[in-house]
Amino acid sequence: MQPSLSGYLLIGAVLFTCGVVCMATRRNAIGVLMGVELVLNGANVNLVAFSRYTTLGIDGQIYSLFIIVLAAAEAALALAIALNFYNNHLTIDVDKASSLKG
Amino acid sequence: MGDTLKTLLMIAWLLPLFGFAVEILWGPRGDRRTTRWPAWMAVACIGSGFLCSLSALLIWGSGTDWAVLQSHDSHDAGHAAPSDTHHEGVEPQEHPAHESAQQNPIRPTAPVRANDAARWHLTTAADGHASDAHQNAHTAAGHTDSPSDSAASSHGQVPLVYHGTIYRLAAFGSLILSIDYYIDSLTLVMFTMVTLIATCIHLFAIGYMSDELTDEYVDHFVHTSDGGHLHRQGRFYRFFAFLSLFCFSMLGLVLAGNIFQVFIFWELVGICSYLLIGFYTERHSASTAANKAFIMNRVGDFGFLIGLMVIWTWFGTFQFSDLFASLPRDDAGRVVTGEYGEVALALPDGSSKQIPYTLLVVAGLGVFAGCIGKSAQFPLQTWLPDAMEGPTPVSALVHSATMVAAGVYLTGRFYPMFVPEVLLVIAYIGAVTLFLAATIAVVATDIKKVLAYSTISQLGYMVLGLGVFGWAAGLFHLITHAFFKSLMFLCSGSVIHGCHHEQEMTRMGGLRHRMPITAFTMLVGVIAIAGLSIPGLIAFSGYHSKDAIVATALAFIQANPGHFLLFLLPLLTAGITAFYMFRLWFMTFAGEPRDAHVYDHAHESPWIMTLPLLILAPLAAFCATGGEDGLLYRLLAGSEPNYVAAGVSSTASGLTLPGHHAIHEVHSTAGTWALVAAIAGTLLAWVLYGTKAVRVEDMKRQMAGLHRFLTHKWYFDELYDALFVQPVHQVARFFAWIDRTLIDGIVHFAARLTVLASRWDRLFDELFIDGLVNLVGRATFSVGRSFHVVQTGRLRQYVMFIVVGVVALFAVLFTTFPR
Amino acid sequence: MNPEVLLSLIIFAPAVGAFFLAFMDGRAVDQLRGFTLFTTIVTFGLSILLWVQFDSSVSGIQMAVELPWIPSWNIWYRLGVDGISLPLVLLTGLVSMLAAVASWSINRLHKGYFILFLLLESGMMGVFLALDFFLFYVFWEVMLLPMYFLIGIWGGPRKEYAAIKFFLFTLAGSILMLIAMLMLYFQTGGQEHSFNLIELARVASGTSEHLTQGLTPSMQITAFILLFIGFAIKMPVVPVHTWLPDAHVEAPTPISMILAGVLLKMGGYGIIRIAFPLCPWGTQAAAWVLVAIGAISIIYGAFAALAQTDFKRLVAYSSVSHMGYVLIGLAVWKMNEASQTVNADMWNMGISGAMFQMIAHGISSSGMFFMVGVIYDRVHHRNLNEFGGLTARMPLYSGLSAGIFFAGLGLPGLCGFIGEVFVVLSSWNFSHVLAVIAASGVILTAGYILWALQRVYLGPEYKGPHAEDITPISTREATVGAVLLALAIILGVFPNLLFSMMNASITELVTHMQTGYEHAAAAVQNLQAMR
Amino acid sequence: MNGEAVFFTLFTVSACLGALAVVVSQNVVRMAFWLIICLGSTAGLFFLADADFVGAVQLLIYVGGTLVLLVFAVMLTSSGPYVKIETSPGEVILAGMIGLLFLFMVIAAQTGIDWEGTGSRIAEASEIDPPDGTFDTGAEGHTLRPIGMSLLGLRPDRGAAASGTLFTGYLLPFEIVSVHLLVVLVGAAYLARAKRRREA
Repeated sequence: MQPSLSGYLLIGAVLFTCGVVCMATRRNAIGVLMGVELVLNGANVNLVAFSRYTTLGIDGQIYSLFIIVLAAAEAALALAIALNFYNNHLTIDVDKASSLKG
Repeated sequence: MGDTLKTLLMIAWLLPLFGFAVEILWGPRGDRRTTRWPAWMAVACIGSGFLCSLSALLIWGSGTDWAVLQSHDSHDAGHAAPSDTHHEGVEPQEHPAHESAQQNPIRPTAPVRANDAARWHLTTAADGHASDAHQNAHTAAGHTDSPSDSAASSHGQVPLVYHGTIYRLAAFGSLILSIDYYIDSLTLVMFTMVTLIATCIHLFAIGYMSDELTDEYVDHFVHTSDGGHLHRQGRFYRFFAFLSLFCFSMLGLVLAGNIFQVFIFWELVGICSYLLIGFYTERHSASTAANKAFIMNRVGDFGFLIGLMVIWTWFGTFQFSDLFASLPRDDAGRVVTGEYGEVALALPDGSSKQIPYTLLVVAGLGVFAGCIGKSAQFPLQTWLPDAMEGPTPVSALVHSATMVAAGVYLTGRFYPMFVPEVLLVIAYIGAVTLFLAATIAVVATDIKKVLAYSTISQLGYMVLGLGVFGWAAGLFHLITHAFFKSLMFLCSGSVIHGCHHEQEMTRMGGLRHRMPITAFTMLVGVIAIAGLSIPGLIAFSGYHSKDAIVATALAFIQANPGHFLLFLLPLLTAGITAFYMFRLWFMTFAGEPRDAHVYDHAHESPWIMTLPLLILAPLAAFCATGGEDGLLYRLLAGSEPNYVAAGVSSTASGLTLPGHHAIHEVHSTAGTWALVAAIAGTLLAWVLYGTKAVRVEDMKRQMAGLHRFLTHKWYFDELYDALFVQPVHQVARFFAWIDRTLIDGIVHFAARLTVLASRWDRLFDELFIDGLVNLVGRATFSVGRSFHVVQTGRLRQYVMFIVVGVVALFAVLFTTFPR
Repeated sequence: MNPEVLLSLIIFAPAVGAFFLAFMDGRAVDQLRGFTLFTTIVTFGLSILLWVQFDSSVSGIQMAVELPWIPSWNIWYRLGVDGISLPLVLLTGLVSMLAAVASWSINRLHKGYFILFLLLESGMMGVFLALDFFLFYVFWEVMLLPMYFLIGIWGGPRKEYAAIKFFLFTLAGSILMLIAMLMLYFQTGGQEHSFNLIELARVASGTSEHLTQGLTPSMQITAFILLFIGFAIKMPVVPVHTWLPDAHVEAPTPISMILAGVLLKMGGYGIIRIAFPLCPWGTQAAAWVLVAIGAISIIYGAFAALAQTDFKRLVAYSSVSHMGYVLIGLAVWKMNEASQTVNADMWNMGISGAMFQMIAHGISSSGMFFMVGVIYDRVHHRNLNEFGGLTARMPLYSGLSAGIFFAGLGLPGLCGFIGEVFVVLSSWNFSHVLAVIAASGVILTAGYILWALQRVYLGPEYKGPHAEDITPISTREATVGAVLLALAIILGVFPNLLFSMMNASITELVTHMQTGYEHAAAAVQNLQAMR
Repeated sequence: MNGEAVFFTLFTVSACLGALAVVVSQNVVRMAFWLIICLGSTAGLFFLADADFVGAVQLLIYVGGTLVLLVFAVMLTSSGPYVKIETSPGEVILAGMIGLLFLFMVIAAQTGIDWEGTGSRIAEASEIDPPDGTFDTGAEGHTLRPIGMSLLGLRPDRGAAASGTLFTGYLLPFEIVSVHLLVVLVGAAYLARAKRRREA
């Protein structure tokens, strides 16, 4: 199996889908956060692949760098929120956080 | 000379106005109410006016070397005396003169308007057959201011006309309206007559109105609501102020140089008449009579106005001289008509214009309608008897001598503009009027009413005279009538004063013992109006003037036999006139007193009232002395339009208008008939009222129907009330109803409709538009509400939704845009 | 004085007076009255000064003022005076002054009354002096509001009804006028729209090409109808006159005087200043209708007056009747087939007569209303059948009244006669039937005026209530009456005073209309040829 | 089968399986473990795709930083019963189906595109020098230098002509991201600091 663009894209798609399904099924806030990480990672795979196999050049890699940075930031913040939530509710079950229910 | 005359007459004209202003403004204050000075002021004004007028007449006469009289001398020579009938032999010799006059028609030169510059020119040839008058005329012309440019056109002119403008009222391009003067012998005679009679009446009024000289006048004819008589302040000054204003207006009317100006003063005398009739403002009958007089005059003036409109539109001028010059007449005096009955006017500015002949008739009838109103002719005669509500001097001055004669004066003044058809109408109106009024006078018992009807009747005579082409005859009667009728009115005033405001003749009788001067002067007037005379020896003025009219009428019906009524009626009425006038005299002054109370308190009037009687009596008797050869007639005839003398034969309408010659032929015949009728009337009156040989009451009973008909004045008042007054009120109420109900109704309906529409609008607004808005809001809300179940607040579901959404979006994209 | 200053002063002096009044003590009634009177006297004096500076031999506009106002819409502050407006300005000054004197009888809310009164005068002056259609319209409306309040606040028992009726009627007219104004604004001038009345008139009489493109003959007719209805309501003529009796009856005496003396004249002035010169073709097309309406107004008004029992209402209907003569006089413009005026001098005379009638009516009618007001102030009723005997109780008053009523009756020597008769004389040239109808008005006029005089002044004694309150006329009241009567006499005897003032302008108007009509006729042919 | 293909296959499989395991496993700690596997494999893929700097960063930040953070968080919050929070099977099945649908869709989309043609078309339309596809294989590594230059505002990979206005580097985004990180750190510290519970 030779590395190719479509191969990379396929991997990105699988990672993305897994992340989405993870987000949708985890009740644990941290699990949800992991799903997000997976989604971002899938996108990163795509960007890098484009950078490698198309005319995008170095731009794709730089985008993925930014995404990684933002993912880190987001993770930090999300974890802070999760901790806060935990402090307030003594749980991190996101289904309990339904104050926005219409 | 023109300037002199103008100045004198204008002084005579304006002095009363000055007097009026002073009296009305200064009179009512404080104790001035009880002084006589307003009266003396008025007398001074009008007296000075008389002196001015008289001197103007004399200046005019001497300025022309009395050419009027001299020119008639030849005429005289031709017809030595009226009763002399040998003049028929002279006729053939006169014809050449006729012819030459016709071959050289005297056309006035195209007048150039001159402001304030008296110009004179030749308008008339007083007597076409006076062949040797030519010389005199030339002499006359030589004596006047400047040689006439038209004197060369020669034939026998005599009278001078001075006319010019006093000031301009307005000018619109070529249309100019101004206050003018027009002075000829007629003007001068009228001025003299009016001022003289007015002076006498002013004097009389000082006595007659003296009971107004108080602060506490008791009017016995007015009852107040508490049952007593009305007490009010005296109004002596006001009476004389109004008299002065009237004199001013009347003189302005006579002096007027254009028909519009005549209309102005026409209305002014009308309002003076209104004020004077309604002098006793508290009496309802008086104010009603005043209204009636003015409104009926206005009806006539409506016609006058139509005449004015026609004249103004077609002639573009109102000045007598221009109008007369504009209307083309051929040598025989016929109005020249074109192929289609149009008349080519020669306008003063040199242009020409075609006027339909019918419009000339309309113009003439219109102007004459004014005369009908003012001179109380049929069918507008009913106001004059009612006008006797005014004080007696007013009746004497305004409603017999001057104002009511103004209609006749205007007919005479405007004579050249009347085409034969109009003249025929004039004649018939005069004939109907004189008969109708005389019959009513026969049964009237109020002494002033008798005189009033007599006045109407006599005015009818004048109008008839003018209508049958007796220009000078009609105006002659105007002057003589003015004298004797004012005399009689003053006499009746004296009687009323002497009997303490008793006017019913049925309560008088035998008063000649109590008031001899009045009785005697009244008798003079009665004889004068009755037309009695001893032929060849003595004849009072009425005889001469009435004679002239009857003669003209006879000549007229000889030429136009179909119109025999025009002679028959005046002849018959001559008898009736004599009858009712003598009836009046007998009932009042002769016989036994019918009412002892009245008789016992009757007394002769003071000198200030009898003096005017004594002045007027000789004038009434002898002013016309000499008849058609006398001074007065000649003076008047001097202003006669030039085509009148020769007569006009067979005009377009088939009428033949008699000339002087034709009239002369029948003069003695007519005179005899008239005299017979008068004597018959007199005798009848004497038999019925003087001798008591026949009981009048029996006659009344036998002819009760006729009597009632006459005492109700032929039911004219009732007729007019039913025909005009009530309908006018109905229409007025109807129009007011339309206004309040229909038009305002529409407005209100529109308003209500608007309100209704607004209500609907409001409903629409509240229900529909607001509803729609609310619906949108509610729908949005409920839709949002319905989505709230989606808004679970659960993070994971949201993720699912996003994913499902993306999937759905992709599905849509792929299915919609397949590769 | 510099015309800019003078004309603007005439218009705005009363407004300035009103401004100062606003700062005065409302309880110092005498000062308020005095100051108002002073202001009106100053205004009248200024208008006299205008007269002195006026050159009656000049036919066009004099002392023209032109200042930009709203340049983006080409609206200017244009004033000027000519022989047609000057008499009306003088009349306005005079009647306002006399009405100020008559305002002594106002007995409540003095300050507001006098402020509105002065504003009203400003508006009226502005209407007569404005030469820009927009400015004219503005003044026209400015005058409307104070009138509304003056009737609605100080009026009689049905004041609200009368005020609203007056307002709605007049407003309806103004709106039609506004439509016509915009129509003319957008249709004329071609390259540049203009409200300038002189310019618009020049266009209307311009060459036929001019008329084919901009102000077409058919448009002239539309515009004329709109303008005429607008002005006719103000004038007023039958059948849009019913606001007048109500407004007159309910308005306080001085306002009645102004209403009759000046406001009604605005209708006539509008017709002669705007409707005529801007639409010569339309004028000619409508001439017969105008004269017919005038004749109907005369007869209708007279009959309606005859049936009234309210003294003031009678006088109000007499106004309708008298203004009918104005309409007739204005419109007696007869053309022949060759597009030439038949007897142009007659039309000239008609317009002059109409103008004279407006002035004369301004004097006589305001006098009549004043006289009614004098007696109303004493006995507080106006029922004609409950008067009588006033000659004895109030001799001077009765004398003055009789004089003024005679002026209304059209008695020669008084102003009413000249206007009426000149109009009637000129009308035969136009139409025989209508002339006769118009002339028959003299009978009815005599009827209702004399009958009213008889019922009010004559007779043995007063029959109505408040007999004890009948006091002789005061000096102040007598002055007003005497001034009006004196003017009536002066104008009646020397009408040329007025005619000479107007003659040049009216002659020019007649020429202008003739030219305009000829060109419009040519334009009609052009348009037909184009089709 | 060369080495590249072998590694690619290896990383591909481990990444995909790691991701699946993250989804499947119920324990948070295990999830974290599988995530590490997945991310690490991804980093390997990056290396294979000549993106050695990105791969290094991936390893450093994700595997070495973020996941450690996650594990800390798990430990801080996993008090007994809360480590495992079961999801209802229906939900799992639903999510799985939708996930599969989604996966199918994405794959269908990406296989439907002609990547080669698109690339050349873009190159023609943009009229720029296409990258030669091989970075300078200098001593400093494949991508280290270009990325560093880019972040400092230069684009050496685009050639001298293109390094003018259009292809500026990423200096500004770099700065923004730096500040962003700082703000996030402060914010996270603020949020996560221990507060006294109201109720307690």
